[in-house]
Amino acid sequence: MKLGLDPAVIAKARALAARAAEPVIELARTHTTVSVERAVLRLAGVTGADADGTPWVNRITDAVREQAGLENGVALPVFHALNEHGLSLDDPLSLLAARFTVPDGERAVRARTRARAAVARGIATIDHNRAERQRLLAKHGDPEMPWIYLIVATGDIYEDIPQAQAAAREGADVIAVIRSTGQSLLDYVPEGATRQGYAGTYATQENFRLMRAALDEVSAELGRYVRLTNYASGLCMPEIATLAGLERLDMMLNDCMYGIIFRDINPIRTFVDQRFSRQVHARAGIVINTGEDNYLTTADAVDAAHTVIASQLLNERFGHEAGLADWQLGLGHAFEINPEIPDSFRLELAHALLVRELFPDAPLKYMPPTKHMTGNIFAGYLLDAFFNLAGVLTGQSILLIGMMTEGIHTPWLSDRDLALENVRYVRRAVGALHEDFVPAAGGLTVERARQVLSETVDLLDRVCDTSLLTAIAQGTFGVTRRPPDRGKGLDGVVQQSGAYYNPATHLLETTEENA
Amino acid sequence: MKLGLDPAVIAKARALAARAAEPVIELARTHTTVSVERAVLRLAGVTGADADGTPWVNRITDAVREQAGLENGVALPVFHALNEHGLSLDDPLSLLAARFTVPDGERAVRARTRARAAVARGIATIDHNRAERQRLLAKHGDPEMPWIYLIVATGDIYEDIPQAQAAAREGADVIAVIRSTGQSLLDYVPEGATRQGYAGTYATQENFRLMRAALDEVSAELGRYVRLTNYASGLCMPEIATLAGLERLDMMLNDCMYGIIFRDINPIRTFVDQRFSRQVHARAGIVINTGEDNYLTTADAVDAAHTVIASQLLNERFGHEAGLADWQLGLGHAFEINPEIPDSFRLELAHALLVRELFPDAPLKYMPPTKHMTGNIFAGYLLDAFFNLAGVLTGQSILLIGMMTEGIHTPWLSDRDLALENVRYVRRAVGALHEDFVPAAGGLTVERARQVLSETVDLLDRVCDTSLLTAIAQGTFGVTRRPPDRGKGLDGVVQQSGAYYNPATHLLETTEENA
Amino acid sequence: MTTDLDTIKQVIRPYGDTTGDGMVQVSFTLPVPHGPRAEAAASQLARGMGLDPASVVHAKAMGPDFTFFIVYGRVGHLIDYAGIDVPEGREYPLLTPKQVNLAIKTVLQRRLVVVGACIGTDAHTVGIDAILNVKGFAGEKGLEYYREIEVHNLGAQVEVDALVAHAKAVNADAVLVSQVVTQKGAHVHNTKQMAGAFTDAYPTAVGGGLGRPLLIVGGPRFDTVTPADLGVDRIFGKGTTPAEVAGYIVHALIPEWEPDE
Amino acid sequence: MTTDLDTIKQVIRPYGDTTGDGMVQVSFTLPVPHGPRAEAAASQLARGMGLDPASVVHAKAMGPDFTFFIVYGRVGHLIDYAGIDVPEGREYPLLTPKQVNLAIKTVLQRRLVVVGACIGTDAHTVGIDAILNVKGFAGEKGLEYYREIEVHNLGAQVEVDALVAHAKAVNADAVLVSQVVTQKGAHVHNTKQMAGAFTDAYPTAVGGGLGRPLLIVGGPRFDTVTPADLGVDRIFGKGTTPAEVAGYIVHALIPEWEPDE
Ligand code: B12
Ligand code: B12
Ligand SMILES: Cc1ncc(COP(=O)(O)O)c(C=O)c1O
Ligand SMILES: Cc1ncc(COP(=O)(O)O)c(C=O)c1O
Repeated sequence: MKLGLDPAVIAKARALAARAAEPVIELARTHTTVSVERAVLRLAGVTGADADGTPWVNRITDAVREQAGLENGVALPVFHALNEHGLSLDDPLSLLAARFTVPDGERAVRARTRARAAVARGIATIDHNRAERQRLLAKHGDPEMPWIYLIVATGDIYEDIPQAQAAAREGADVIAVIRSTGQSLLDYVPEGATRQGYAGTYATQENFRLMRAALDEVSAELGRYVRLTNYASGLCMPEIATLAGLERLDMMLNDCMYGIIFRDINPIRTFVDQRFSRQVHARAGIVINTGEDNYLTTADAVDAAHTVIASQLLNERFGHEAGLADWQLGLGHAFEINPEIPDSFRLELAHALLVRELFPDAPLKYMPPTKHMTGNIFAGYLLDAFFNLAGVLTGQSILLIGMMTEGIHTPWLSDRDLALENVRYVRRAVGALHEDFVPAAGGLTVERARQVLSETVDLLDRVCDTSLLTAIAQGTFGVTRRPPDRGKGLDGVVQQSGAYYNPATHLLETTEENA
Repeated sequence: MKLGLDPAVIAKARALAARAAEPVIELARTHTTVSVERAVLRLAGVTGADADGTPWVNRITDAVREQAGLENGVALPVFHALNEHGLSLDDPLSLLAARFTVPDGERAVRARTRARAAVARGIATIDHNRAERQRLLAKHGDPEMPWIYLIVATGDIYEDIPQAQAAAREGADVIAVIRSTGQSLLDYVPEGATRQGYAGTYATQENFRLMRAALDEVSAELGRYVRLTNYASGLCMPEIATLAGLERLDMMLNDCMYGIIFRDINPIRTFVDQRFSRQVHARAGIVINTGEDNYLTTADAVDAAHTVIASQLLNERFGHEAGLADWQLGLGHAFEINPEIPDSFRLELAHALLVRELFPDAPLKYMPPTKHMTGNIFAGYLLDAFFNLAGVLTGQSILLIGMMTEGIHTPWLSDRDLALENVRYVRRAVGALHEDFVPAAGGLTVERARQVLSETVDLLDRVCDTSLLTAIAQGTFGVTRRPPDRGKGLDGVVQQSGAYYNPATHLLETTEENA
Repeated sequence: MTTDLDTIKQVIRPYGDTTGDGMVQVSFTLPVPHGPRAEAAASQLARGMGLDPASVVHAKAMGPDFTFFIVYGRVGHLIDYAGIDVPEGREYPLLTPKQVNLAIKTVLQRRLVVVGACIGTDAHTVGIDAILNVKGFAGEKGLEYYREIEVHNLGAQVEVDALVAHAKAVNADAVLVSQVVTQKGAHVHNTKQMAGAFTDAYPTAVGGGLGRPLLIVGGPRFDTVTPADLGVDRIFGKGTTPAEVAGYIVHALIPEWEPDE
Repeated sequence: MTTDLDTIKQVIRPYGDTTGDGMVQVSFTLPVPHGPRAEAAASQLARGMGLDPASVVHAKAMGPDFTFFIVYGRVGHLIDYAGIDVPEGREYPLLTPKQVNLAIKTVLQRRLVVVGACIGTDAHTVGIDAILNVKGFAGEKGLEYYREIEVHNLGAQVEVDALVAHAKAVNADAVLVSQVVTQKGAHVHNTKQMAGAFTDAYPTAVGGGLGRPLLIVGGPRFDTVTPADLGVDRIFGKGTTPAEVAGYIVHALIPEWEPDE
């Protein structure tokens, strides 16, 4: 520990974060959302879409809601209907023909048992995928950290695949397929392989499958398991988390507040969805990546440094509560200080080292400069090099590799190749230089870290007083105001009844099997 | 002192260097060269050239040599002839019509007195320029170190000037006008403003004057004194050193062995010339830059690291003997380790810090990567950034700014501008990071520095045994063999007679006035 | 300095290190495996772009199917610099918030209504917020700070129909739209769609401020199109400041007004 | 992989992130002050090079008189990849030193004489030394290491006349010349002058090895010219290894010889 932080202060920060999170966790425990319910159906084995491309899970959930309400969950009405009419989930049309009611007594028990069994099969697939990942990691080998994380974003899965494979061959350990700009606001998950996305490719079960298969292929070729990442975010967070588990994705962007702040999604909707998603991720052995880096694109990286730490502590708390282990908490932060200011690099080192020392067991995700990247690709290449250097000097776990063209376009093949040359040089040239990096006691590095930590404690203190929802409404994070009664997807939130039944949460909360 | 080097070992290295240098100094004391004698005439006020462009100093020196021999120097025969025929130096043609003989008795005394007075006027000009530099430094301000050193090399002094001014405006503290490829082998100094050089611009008194005036102009504009550098190197080293003093250049590339190794100039010629040049530089308050960096372009930067240190100790010794103060010894070294090898940056830090700690009072000149710069301008920009970082972290004094196009062409205006953006970012971003750079005891950095120092001692030991000239003949420096009886310009070397008289050395050695 | 340059330098060429040398740098990827043939293809392309001689200084295989190239060379192209009619810079004076407020108050005699949004799926609000929010940009306060301007900032990912509806509802004088995502021409496509919707919604309009709101679009990468191409009244690019926008709005909607010094 | 690519991809375009998108990057300096007009000039040049659309993503004033630009854009140029006749790679087999020595011994029945130098004012000997010195290059020993080759390395800054004289004096079979400095076309100029001098010195010669020594030139930046342009027999570029040179010399001077495996 190079910063000599005061353990008492750290403990205090954690305690405050837990207190601030508690009411929100209670909210999440007592509510459900259309997407949570659709995720249950996906786990139970419902797949596919109707002729207009509306997924059956949406059709069914909407029908249930209309006819029986969602406060009891979809499981009971749906499986009751199956029982009554002797149907199976492979035949959604006939199911939709049926009328949905909430069973009681003996019929409720039968419905519950069948639902539980169906969902258990889905979870079994997730468990199997987790085991399969372990097998492949053992077989192909697990790259040592920092992992090199690269983005592909052509909008066309069939262009993404060769680019992802090329990136892997050039040294990428993790491939993220970013999503089409609009997807996070879609209240359904598109179906099938897609070729038309804007600035990203749609997250679909089939696209997940295709890319994972392509990466398994290169993993074998390279003798190094290449991880796949996508975004459990937006209105379908729970379903995408589920699909990630079903298709053996390895990491997922998943934040407790990103959707609220950057997609104007309703806060309560988001908090309910993220809890379920994280329970699934926990079970799937997926590493989540949180999105604190984004705050620094709308707020100033120096002024708002403490909001990043506060948010990480909240994400940690929500994650633990949902069953995630420390090794699954890829807390995010970023190298976003204005390069024009004095000591910018030293301040970055202070921030990065602070995060490292606060979360020693978390696979930290360090994001490259974006906000201050301009059309000057040479300046960009330089800034990315110093990001790489900061990452290596402070022992970050996952490095998202910056592109010199960040200020211009989504990455080109050659941008990615040059970016990899950049980080390869830095890692090779610098070696164990961190040995020689010893922040001077009382020096700028140490003092800055101390200051940010104490500002964090003060902030969390205030949050506890006013409540987290109020703090969000006041624009505490990313200087963006998001009141709890506004935002997209609020109508998809439903308060649970006493009889609410969700076989998935039930199974996930009881039979936790986490490393 | 971060490396904890053993003072006894350092002292031993210096003692060995002094011993190795001694016989060569003796050689230089007892010989003269055509260029030394021409320099005397220039100090005495001879300027201009004949119709074919042959400088009068060459015509006169050749005539003297032919008619009276050079072993007594040019001063006596020339001023004797002036006395005899009542001529002045403004009329070289009539002088050349006269017959040169070596005077004796009373006439020798008269010749000597007049020669001494004439040369004293030249030295007075040099003294005046030195004072003028001090005045302008006080007036415009002296930039703090590290000084940013930039090269212009268009071949046309009138293109060089705007480029130099542009570079100064963008932050250059020192401008070097590199010379046309062929000049170092010319046994005369061209005259006038020149527009046709290959990969460099001819060093002429007029070009010196034009560029110094242009830089004085921007210095005033910028409120920062911008230094001018050229090359006291090649066959005319003593004359160019003299012209530098007469035109108020501020630094000069001047090495005891560069010409031998990289221009195949005869070793004895070089050693005689460099001693006189350095006496002039000492008087002119000029900072010299030595050329050890060049060794690493023909030898490997790791294997040959100790040859750089050995050469620096020799340059230091020769410099001190010639009257240079520590603040005038811009010892050269370079960032030339193959970027493909592991720990390359850490090794560079070890080398750079070693030099810094061995020569705490010398204005070290740190040279950027050249050998491993390729056509990949992005990789080049990155490597230059790490060079800049090493320079700042190890407290180098003068940074020659690397060009991303080093592997392609001589610098373009935009290359230079981007290079300055690079170093400006690094300096600003890193600030006082050197505080946090504390090489771990027993770590790679410290151990490597120790190793190089001890290899240096062993090498100097061997050099003392075999003599420096033999070592050079065996290819010790820059893996290039240069025997003492070979190489260009040997015929210009003359052993001094007992009656040898050189008013310049005489004045310079007696009336030293060094800060 | 500028002026005499303009008059002197009728015709210019790129400048490497000597006037008239015409030197440029180019880089690109070709979808072919690296080898002598690929390098030949690279020079062929460079020559096609007018580089002659063209020197392929760097070629790197990116996997088995692609090669990256860096080429330096001399282009013959001449630029008739004097002939370029400068793209209309600012065709109106910059005003202080005080002047803007005065203009609106004096002439309109009511607050001027502005509606802003990121349309389509674009969620990049930093740019439009920089123009609208009190906080502003580059030290200038945003339009919300102007007493006489009423700002409705609808935020991100606003549907065009919703935008039109809102503009009508509040009687917008000007509609400010931001587009930052340009992949697959999204910014151009969305802007045209928006302009079209306003034309349909205001069939009798004869122009910006004449029967329909002034349509202003902004974003960092609109430099390849003209307002006419898009069907809007004005485009603002990278580095725009709020005062430039306010000044334009007054100029466009209250042309008669003269700021008295 | 290579082969079917060649057959499939008849016509190719630059590749940014999508097949056929034609995207390239360009940078250059214009000798004009920064401003809207300069940016317009930059796009004009880019369009002249075939970029359409052309987006000026970066413009930076370098002092009052110059501006640096970075431009991205799409070029329409098509490359007829299949149509490119691959520049003759190695038209001869690589031989081991053993084979080379054997060839010389068997056919010439005397040592083969090679003279090398950097001519003109060029002092860059690392390249020629890499080919000639025992130490060699990239793990291969240089020609001095070949028992049957007699090497005269004259070093740097050798006058052409001195080179010719030396070649005659030692009856050189091949003359190897290095040119690294290319500024103002120095390398081309010096090489032509050298070739000319040999033609004059061997008036009756009909070619390399036929009445005059084989003329070989090398250096990193000869990719813009052909041997014919220069009047030499062969050019070697960046990354050349000694074995490539030895193999070529045998091939050119002892064509009849067949290495038996
Ligand atoms: C900040 C940022 C984000 C933030 C946005 C936060 C927010 N609330 O705005 C977050 C992290 C959420 C984000 C997300 C994404 N982003 Co983003 N993002 C950026 C980034 C880093 C900076 C943009 C910015 O804020 N610039 C600062 C502002 C002040 O400048 P500006 O927008 O140009 O605005 C100025 C002028 O243009 C003008 N102006 C702009 N609009 C208007 C409007 C009017 C009316 C007027 C008068 C003037 C005006 O005035 C402003 C002030 O001068 C850029 C990269 C970069 N360095 O540019 C990428 C970038 C814009 N993002 C990009 C992408 C692809 C995305 C994603 C789609 C990626 C993904 N698939 O997940 C997502 C999804 C977002 C979505 N649905 O649209 C790409 C766009 C590529 C392209 N050219 O198409 C970029 C270029 C990065 C890259 N190279 O890939 N992003
Ligand atoms: C090393 C070096 C020097 C050393 C040379 C030491 C020596 N004894 O050779 C020193 C420090 C002395 C030096 C000095 C100068 N240099 Co210098 N130097 C370089 C440098 C860094 C590396 C060159 C090198 O050694 N490459 C490694 C060798 C192995 O590669 P190569 O030469 O290409 O050779 C290979 C092939 O080309 C081929 N080959 C080459 N020759 C031959 C010949 C034959 C017959 C064959 C078959 C093959 C062959 O085979 C070789 C092995 O694969 C380059 C920059 C760079 N990174 O390229 C600048 C560079 C070449 N130098 C340059 C300049 C301008 C100079 C100076 C003139 C500057 C000055 N005015 O002071 C001086 C003066 C030298 C002179 N009079 O010529 C410029 C040339 C610009 C241009 N394109 O015109 C360069 C490009 C740097 C720059 N960007 O400004 N330099
Ligand atoms: C945590 C998190 N979620 C999601 C996303 C992607 O946004 P969207 O949900 O619109 O795909 C990001 C963007 O970087 C992110 O950081
Ligand atoms: C010490 C020294 N002298 C001189 C020169 C320049 O060479 P030339 O003398 O050929 O101009 C250099 C080249 O870098 C050098 O380092």
